[in-house]
Amino acid sequence: MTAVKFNIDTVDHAVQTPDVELPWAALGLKDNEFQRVVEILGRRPTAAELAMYSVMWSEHCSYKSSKVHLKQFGDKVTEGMLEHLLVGIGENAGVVDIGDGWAVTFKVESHNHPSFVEPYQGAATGVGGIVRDIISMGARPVAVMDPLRFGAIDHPDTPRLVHGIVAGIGGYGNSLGLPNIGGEVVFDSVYQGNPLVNALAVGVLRHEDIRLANASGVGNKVVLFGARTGGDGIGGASVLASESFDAGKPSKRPAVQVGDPFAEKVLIECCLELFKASVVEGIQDLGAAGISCATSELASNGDGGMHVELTSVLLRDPTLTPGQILMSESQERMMAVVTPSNVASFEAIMDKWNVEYSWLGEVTDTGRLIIEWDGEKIVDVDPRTVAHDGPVYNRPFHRPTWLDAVQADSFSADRPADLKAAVLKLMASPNMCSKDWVTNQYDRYVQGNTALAMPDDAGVVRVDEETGLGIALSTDANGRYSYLNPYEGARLALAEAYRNVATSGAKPMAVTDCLNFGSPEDPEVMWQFAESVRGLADACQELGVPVTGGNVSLYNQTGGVPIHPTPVVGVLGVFDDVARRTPSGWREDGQAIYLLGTTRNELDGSEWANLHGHLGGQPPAVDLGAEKTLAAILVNSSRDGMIDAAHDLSEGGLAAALSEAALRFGVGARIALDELCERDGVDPFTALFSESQARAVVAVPRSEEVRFNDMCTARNFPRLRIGVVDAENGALDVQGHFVLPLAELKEVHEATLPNHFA
Amino acid sequence: MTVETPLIGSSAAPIPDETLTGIRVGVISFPGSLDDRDAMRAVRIAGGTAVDLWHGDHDLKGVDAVVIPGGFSYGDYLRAGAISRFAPLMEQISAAASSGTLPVLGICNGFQVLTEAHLLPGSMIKNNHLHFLCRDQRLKVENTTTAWTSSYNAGDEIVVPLKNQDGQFVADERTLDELEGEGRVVFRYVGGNPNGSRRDIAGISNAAGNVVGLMPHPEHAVEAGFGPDSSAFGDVGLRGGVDGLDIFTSVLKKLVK
Amino acid sequence: MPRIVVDVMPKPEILDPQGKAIAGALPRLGLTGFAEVRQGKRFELTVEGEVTEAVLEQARTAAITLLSNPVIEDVTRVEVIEDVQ
Amino acid sequence: MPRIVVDVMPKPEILDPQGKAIAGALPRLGLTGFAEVRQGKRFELTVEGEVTEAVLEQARTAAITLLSNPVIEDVTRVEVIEDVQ
Ligand SMILES: Nc1ncnc2c1ncn2[C@@H]1O[C@H](COP(=O)(O)OP(=O)(O)O)[C@@H](O)[C@H]1O
Ligand SMILES: [Mg+2]
Repeated sequence: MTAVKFNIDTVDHAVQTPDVELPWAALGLKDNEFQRVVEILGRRPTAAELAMYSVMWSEHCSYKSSKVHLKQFGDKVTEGMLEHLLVGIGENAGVVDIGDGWAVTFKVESHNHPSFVEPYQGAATGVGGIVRDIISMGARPVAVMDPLRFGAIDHPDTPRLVHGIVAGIGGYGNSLGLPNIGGEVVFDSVYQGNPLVNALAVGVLRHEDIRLANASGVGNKVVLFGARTGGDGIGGASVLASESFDAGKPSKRPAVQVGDPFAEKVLIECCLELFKASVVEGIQDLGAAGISCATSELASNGDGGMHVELTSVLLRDPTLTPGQILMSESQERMMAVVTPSNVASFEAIMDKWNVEYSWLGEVTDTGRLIIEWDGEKIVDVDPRTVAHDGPVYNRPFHRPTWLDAVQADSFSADRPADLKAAVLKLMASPNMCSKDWVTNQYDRYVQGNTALAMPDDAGVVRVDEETGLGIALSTDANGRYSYLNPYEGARLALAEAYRNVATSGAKPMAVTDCLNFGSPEDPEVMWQFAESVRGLADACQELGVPVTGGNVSLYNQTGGVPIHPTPVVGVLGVFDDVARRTPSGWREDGQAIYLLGTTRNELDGSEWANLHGHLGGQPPAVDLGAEKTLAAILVNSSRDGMIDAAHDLSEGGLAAALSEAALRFGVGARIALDELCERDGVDPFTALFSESQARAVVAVPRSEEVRFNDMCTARNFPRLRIGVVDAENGALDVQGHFVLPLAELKEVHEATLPNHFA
Repeated sequence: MTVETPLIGSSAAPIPDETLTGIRVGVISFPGSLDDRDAMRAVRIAGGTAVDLWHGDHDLKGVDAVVIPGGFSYGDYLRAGAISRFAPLMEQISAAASSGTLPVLGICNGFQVLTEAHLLPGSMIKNNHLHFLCRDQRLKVENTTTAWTSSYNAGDEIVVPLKNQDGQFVADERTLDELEGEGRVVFRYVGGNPNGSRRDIAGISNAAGNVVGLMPHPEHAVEAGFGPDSSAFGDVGLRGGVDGLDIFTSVLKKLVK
Repeated sequence: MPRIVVDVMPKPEILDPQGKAIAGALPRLGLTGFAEVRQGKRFELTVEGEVTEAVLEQARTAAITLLSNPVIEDVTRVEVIEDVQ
Repeated sequence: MPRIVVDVMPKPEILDPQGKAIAGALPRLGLTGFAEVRQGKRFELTVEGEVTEAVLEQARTAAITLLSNPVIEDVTRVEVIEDVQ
């Protein structure tokens, strides 16, 4: 193919024309940042170089505001935490050793803004992007999760977002054959103009299959494969329509990317075949910043140099300029490094899967990333300066002035007399209602390894069919807790995800996080961010679970009002045998129901307070020591067959936990609160609605009660027999207070989402 | 009644049967097939030998039966199954299937491929509620003379997962009457029609009974611990439903004879 | 480059769930002038070079073999269109 | 009854996975005359009574608000068609 002839801004041309006005500001670079580029290069950048630096030095790609804080995830790890870590932060996704030669890679990422603009495609391509991260580690993706946040349920714009985003997550994930095993759906008006669409993917691989994003081996070939490159995702960069900056003709570039899940499914299978045949040395997915990112990262992580002919890129739109090709975020593309001797095998696999590819160039040891356009040099940079030496900001931050007043405003509304009505109201509320309307649009069966999924506490997937070795995953965040106290809020998010995983019976092992915040240029938001990272890093250290990777999403605000700080935390746990996983509902008549943990008067930030429009005070106290013991009890009793059901207490407290455990299999229970109220010094309402942490309810077979009690005693952990499973009465009978027929509870619980969206 | 903590795989552990192992069931993969490995697992759990077939090949590898699995072949972009129908291997399958000799089961997308290939009448359109729907679905087995249902008793009900977006079975009234009259409605939805399918039809067969298409997924109800939470044959453990397994044992047993 | 357009509509006797959903939504937007809505597909096939009778014939074949399913759909048009929008 | 037809096509610069899949399948059927395929939608709105300018205006409104997604699609036609097939 002959290249379209542009008035190309070559390196030579840049040297000769130092004074050309460059649109760096329109591309998002700050004055000082542009000056640095000039300093690094010793001349003005070419148009193509400017394109690369501007996208790679953006907040999204360079983490320039968050880097100084994120360092803590590395600084605060102990030897012990690294024990199972095969690949840590910095690669496309972290890799965790789960034993028997198996490893797991997982990561959560945001696609918030695109999903507001075009909900279906935004959410769909969010799934697509995170799945490619997982493939590029050498893994087969095995499941996805989708923590979501929307504005108020009754806002006129909410149905557009809910319908589009849920259909987009499902449309892409279902088409890839990835079971969706969990997530979150939260409604809060702070997310009105900024819905949060976070997507998590997890993959499985053998230790020897780990692939890294580096270009090593001088003379090895660089290949781009998958979808063709179009003008996707470079709408903001239309100033690059003319590479010589003299013609101001408007360019029509799509602001949104359209996903092609079929192409990605084929890409998955084709990559797995490449890995199996050992024909790729290094591999990188193309996400944000497209070829700019892939070439500069591959080169700087490897032998340091790369030589690329850009006209070799297969295009969907032949009018794209070199800068646009470098910036394009077209989906479903991958870049790989292949030794010359493997070229033929590589091509055979591409042909089998009918995947297009083009050889772009080769690895060098010059320390330079050279990109040519039809033989003319348009980029000549040290790839490190593009990929790793971006600006780093120590942005000013300070504690919000309003926080004292908010924290002083504790929830004090009257305790309702009618507890039955209160439970019904809670369980019908937008955040506590059944999420079936959403999750029934997701395939949870495909691949045949799902051992637990919605609505249980964690998603559980078998990894090894022979041994039953498997993993559990949960994602959590509570924006209200984080608003009240970002340090504790982040710790609470980790505590809940950790607890959910342990409740399912898995041993928590590692963490991924997606930090969703407002503008870092607002010192109060920056403080929330700094506190959250500090809290999460501290809590990870205390619980002994390392952060293996994640994502930062800033500027989530509309009209100067930021979202609640929302650090979404995903925890990965491991099972020796998923046969031992614990469901969240009870089924066997006569089994004893125990409450583990202590209940305090902690209603600030709770769902109950939220239902009354109140947000003030301090979130529930965090006791990570207690969380650790609770987790150990849950994991051991699952392994030793001491419990048949377990459900953690989180939003909505005991009332929600009992309701959900009963609704899970439609089996009721008789519950007595007296002893609990007496022991913990709380009234029945508080017993039911407080959101004290480190608690769970479990169902213990009669034959196991002694053993179970002994174990709790040995660990000195508070537990109380609060009731018994009653398979006959079809009700949640809280003795002395109310009898709530499950049919009635189920009806209101399940009606909320269909009423708004069906 | 006391039930132990359910152990995955306990009730589905195949009893090795040498005669069944000799039966080779091919599972065809198209680009975009998703439940192909699951269908192969189901064949193995039922005791047979699963053989993977590639859509682009021209060789049926001497298989005794074929499963066309679920998924979104070619993205289902044009119409579900429309492009796959023209795959090279489909020619062999069509020929053998229409001669009445080769047992062929199309599950979900596979069913759609069979209708597009005119091996089965009718077609599938978008669900009446327009959403993808994943749920555990109760079905009635109405014809137990087909190659794929002989291990059931007429009138048996089963619970298997359903998951699709274009699952609404449609055909003109004459065709529907014909299907009913000839007993070719093999599976019918009970306990609620999930997608608007005419006459609650979930699965049908050709006149010879060797070709069966079914929208829900029996291959996801074959292994205790990974199936639906319920069964029509009584209480089961957590995700213990294996009601779909007999679809696969039916064909193996039939072929042994 | 010249294009051939192929229109495919659901057969009148086949229920069209998408058309029905649209018909239900229109009045909620205050658009009450319509009795029924049907949603079909429109394909544009770009022809490399001239549109000969042979190419048109190919388009007709594509229309009835691949682009439509005769059980549920009718091909309502196969036609060359001008290259203007 | 008279009908108004609304054609909606994916914007030219937007990826059309459906068209791409069809374009890939045509040559396998021996139909090699086409360089590109785009798949769009065709809506037929049946009008109760006469097609007045007001009704046409309603159709235009429907086309840009409900029937198309302006971020990724263009309305390429809103027109009355004869009631013949
Ligand atoms: N968007 C979603 N996608 C998938 N699963 C979801 C989604 N939202 C909620 N769920 C699932 O519904 C169940 C209940 O959610 P939630 O009450 O938030 O769980 P928990 O409080 O245990 O974290 C969980 O199994 C959760 O994974
Ligand atoms: Mg939970």
